[in-house]
Amino acid sequence: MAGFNKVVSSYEEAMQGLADNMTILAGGFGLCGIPEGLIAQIKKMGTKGLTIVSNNCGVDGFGLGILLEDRQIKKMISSYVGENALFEKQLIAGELEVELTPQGTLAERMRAGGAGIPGFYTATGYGTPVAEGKEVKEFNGRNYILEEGIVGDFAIVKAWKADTFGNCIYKDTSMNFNPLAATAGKITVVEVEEIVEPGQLKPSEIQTQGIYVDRVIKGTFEKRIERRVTREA
Amino acid sequence: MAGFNKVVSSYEEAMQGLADNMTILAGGFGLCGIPEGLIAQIKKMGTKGLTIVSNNCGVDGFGLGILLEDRQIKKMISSYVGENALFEKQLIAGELEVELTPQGTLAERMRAGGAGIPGFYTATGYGTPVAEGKEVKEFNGRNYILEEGIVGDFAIVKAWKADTFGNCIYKDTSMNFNPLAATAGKITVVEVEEIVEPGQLKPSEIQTQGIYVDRVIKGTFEKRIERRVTREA
Amino acid sequence: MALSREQIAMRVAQEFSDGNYVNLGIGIPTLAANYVPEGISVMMHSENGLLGMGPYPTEDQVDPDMINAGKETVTAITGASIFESAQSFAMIRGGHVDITVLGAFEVDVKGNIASWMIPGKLVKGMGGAMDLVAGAQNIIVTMTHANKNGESKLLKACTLPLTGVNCITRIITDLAVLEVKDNAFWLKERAPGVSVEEIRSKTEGELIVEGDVPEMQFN
Amino acid sequence: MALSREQIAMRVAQEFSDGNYVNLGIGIPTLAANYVPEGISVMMHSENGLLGMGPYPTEDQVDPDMINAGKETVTAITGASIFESAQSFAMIRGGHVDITVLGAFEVDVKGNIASWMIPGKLVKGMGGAMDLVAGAQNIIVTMTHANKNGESKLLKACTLPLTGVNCITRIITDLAVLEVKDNAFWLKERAPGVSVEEIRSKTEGELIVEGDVPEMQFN
Repeated sequence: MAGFNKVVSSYEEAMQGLADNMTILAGGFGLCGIPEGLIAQIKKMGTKGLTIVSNNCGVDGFGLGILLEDRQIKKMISSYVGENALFEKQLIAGELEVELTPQGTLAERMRAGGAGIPGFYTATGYGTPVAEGKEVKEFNGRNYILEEGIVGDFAIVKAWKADTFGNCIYKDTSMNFNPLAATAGKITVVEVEEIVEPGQLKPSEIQTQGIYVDRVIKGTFEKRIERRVTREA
Repeated sequence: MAGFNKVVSSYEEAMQGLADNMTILAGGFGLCGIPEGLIAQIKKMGTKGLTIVSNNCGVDGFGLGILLEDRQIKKMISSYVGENALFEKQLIAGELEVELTPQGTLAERMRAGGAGIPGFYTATGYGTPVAEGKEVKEFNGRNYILEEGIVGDFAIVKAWKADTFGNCIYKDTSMNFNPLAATAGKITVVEVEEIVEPGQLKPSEIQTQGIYVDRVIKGTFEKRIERRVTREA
Repeated sequence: MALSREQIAMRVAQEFSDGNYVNLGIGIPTLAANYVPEGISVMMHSENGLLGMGPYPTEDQVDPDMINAGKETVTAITGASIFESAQSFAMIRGGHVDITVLGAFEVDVKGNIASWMIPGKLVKGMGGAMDLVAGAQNIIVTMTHANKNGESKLLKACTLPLTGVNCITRIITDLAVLEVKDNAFWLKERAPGVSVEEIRSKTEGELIVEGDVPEMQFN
Repeated sequence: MALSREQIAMRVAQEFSDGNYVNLGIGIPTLAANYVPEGISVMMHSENGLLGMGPYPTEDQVDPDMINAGKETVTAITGASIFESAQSFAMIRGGHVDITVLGAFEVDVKGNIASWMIPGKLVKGMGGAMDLVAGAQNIIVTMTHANKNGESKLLKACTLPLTGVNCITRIITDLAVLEVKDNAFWLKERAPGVSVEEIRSKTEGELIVEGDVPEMQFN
C-alpha cells in the first residue's frame, strides 16, 4: 500500500514524465529557494523546447541559467531576466522568447492557476506595454486588465522540510514563489533539505499541503548567494 | 511614539468609528473562531443598517445572531444561514436581506478585496441562480462567471495569539475565514486569546501579518460548541 | 431489495482508490468513511479547512476549535493540515480533491444537479456545494432513486434550481450504480435482487442497459 | 546647489510618518532607510516576502535563505513576518503599503511614470515596479531633475514605455520637491541655494509656483 507516501529516491523518478515542449513552473527568487537538483536533472535529461515560468532565470552556470547552455528553454515567463550573459545572447539572437509579467501578477497567475481561477483583474500594468492585447474593464471608476491563471505540466519546488505525505514548510525568504508554483503543477515535485515523518509538522504551520504534492525528494543544496552584502559587526 | 503598537484596552476603542449602514466582514465558521467580544460591542453600540459579510449568522442568542435581536442587520452576505429562528422570522417578514454566495466564492471575494483584485472568474455557480446578472466568460471551452472582491468598512477577526504589532496566528480550524476578513477591512480589529511581544511568533509562521491589522484587543471567549459529537473512548 | 443507507455508503466506499483525497457531504456520504476497503488509504478533506479529518473526538478530546464542515466536533489524523477557507476552496476549485460525494434532490441526463433549494421552502444556502460540484475531478451523487411518492429523481431535466451544470458523472442510489454520459443514464450495477425493470420504471431520463447488468458486490 | 544622493534620501525620509509601512526601491530610495527621523518608527516591506526588513547582516549572520528584493543578503527585525509572493503583492496591490519610493527615467504632468524600459536597450523586466505604482497609497518618485545632457525628466508627456498611469503624486529630485496634480507640477520646496528659475528651466511640463517657495530643511 503506497497510500500517501510521496517520497521518491532518485532524481530520475522525481522528474519522470517530463517531455519536450512542456511548461514548467519553478519556485525561487533570484538564486534563493531554487530546486537545484531538479534543475540539474532537467539539464541531464536534455529536454528541449521548454516554457519556464519563474520570476528569474538564474545566472551563468547556476540555477535555471544552466538550462540555457544546451538551449533547452524556448520561452521564459518572468518579471526580471537577463542577469546572465548567455540569456542576453540567446535573446538578442532570437533563440529565446520572453514574456515579461509584473512580479505580483506572476505570483497571482500561479496562485489562480492552482486555485481553478482562469482569470482575474488587476490595475497592475494598465496603460503600459503589459496591457497590450488584454481586456480592460472598469470597476468603481478605475481601469483594470484581465490576466490569466497559469498551470504547468510540472512544478518544481524547493522547500525546507516535507513530511512523507508531501506537507511542506519553507525557511525564511526562500519561500517566495515556491508555495504558489506547488499548487499549479499537474505534477508537483518538491526538493527538500529534510524529510520528516507525518505529525512532525504542526497542522496549522504547514505552508504547502500534501494534496498539491506528487513527489518529494531529499536534495543537497549549494545555496549560492547572488549579492552578499554585509555590515561591520 | 506609538509606532506599531496596535493594542487597545477597551472594546469601545476597538470598535471606534463604527457607524450606521457600514459593511462589516466577520471571521468565523458557524460558532467556531468568532470574535465574541467585538460582536457583543456592536450589539452594545446599537449600530443599525449593517451589512454583514460572514459565512453564517450565528444562532439564537449567540454569535452574530445577537445582532438580530435589535434588528441591527440590514443585509447578510453568506453561504449558509438560518440556523436560528429569529433569522428566519426576519427574513420571511422582509426585514432582513440575504445575498447567498457559495462558500468558496465568499472566501475568494474577501481575499480578492484585500489583495486589490476587483474581480475574478470562477466556474462555481455557472448555470445556477447564483449566476443571474453576472458576466459570463469562456476560458478554454468552459464557462465561468465574474465575481467581485469585497472590502469592508470594518473587519472583525478572532485569532489565537497576536503580538503587539498585530501579527496573528490561529488555532486549528478556528482559522477559517479569519485571515481573509483581516486583509479586507478598511479598519481591521482582531480579538485574541493572548497578546505576546514582537519576536515571540516566528516570522514564517505568522498567518495574518501586522500590516493588515489596525487594532488588537485581548478578549475572553465562551467558545460555544454548535454540534458536540463524540465517540466512545 | 433497495439498499439501506449503510449499504449505499458501503458501495460508495468501493469507489475510493488508494491515495485519494476525498470530500464527503453530510448524510449518507459521511457514512462512507466507515467502509473504506482494506488496503486502501484515503484522506478526508473538510471544506472549513482541514485535510486529514479523523474520527469524532472522545469526550475528553472535544475542542471547540476543532470542527468539521458540518460544524461537528472532530479530530485530525497524524499528518493532517489545517488552513484558511480560500486555501481550502483553492483545493476544491483547482481540482485537487480526487473524489467528492454528495447528496441531491435531482440529477438529470446532462449531469446537472439540484441539491440546495426548493422554491417555496426557506432557502438556507448552498454552503460549499456549488464549489464542490464545479471543482472536483470525480463527483459521485448518492440518493434514493425515487422520492417518497415513488417519483424518479433521475430526470430528463432537473426541475429545481441547479447547484451545477454538466458535472455529475456517477450516481449511486439505493437501486443502482449509473454513469451519466451522452444525455442518458447508463446502468452499471443493480442492487442485489433489484430488477432492471424496477430501475427502468423509476428512472425518468433515458436509461441505457447494455448486456447483463451485474449485481453490486458486497463482502 | 543640487542635492547629493544622500541628501535626496534624507529629504525622502522626512516624508515618513510614525507607523508607516514603507517599500523602498533600489538605489536612492534604499538609502532613505538610513535617515528615518528620530521619534518615528517605520517598517520596511521587501516584495520578495519580508515585512520588517532589518540592516545588512554581519559576516556571521549571512544566510542564503534571507535576502531582500534586490537579492542582497539581509536581516529581519524583531517582530518581522515572512510570506510568499502572492501574499506580498496582495499587500502592495491591496493598498496596505503606506509609502512606496522608487526611481524613474521620466514622470509627466498626468502622474504617469516610465522607469523600466528604454527601447533599443536590452529589456530586463519590470520586476515589482508596476505592481508598486498600481497599488501603494502614496508613491514618491526620486530622481535627478534632468538627465546627464541637462534635459528635463519632468515632462509634458512621458516618451518611454510606461510603468504606470496617473499614479505619481510626489516627486523629490536633486533640485526640488513637487506635487503632481491638475496636469502640472506644483513646486513645493527648493534645494538649498537652487533658484526657482533653475528649476523652471529644467522642468518641461507646466510648473506652477505659488508665492515664496521655501528651501528644504535639513537638521
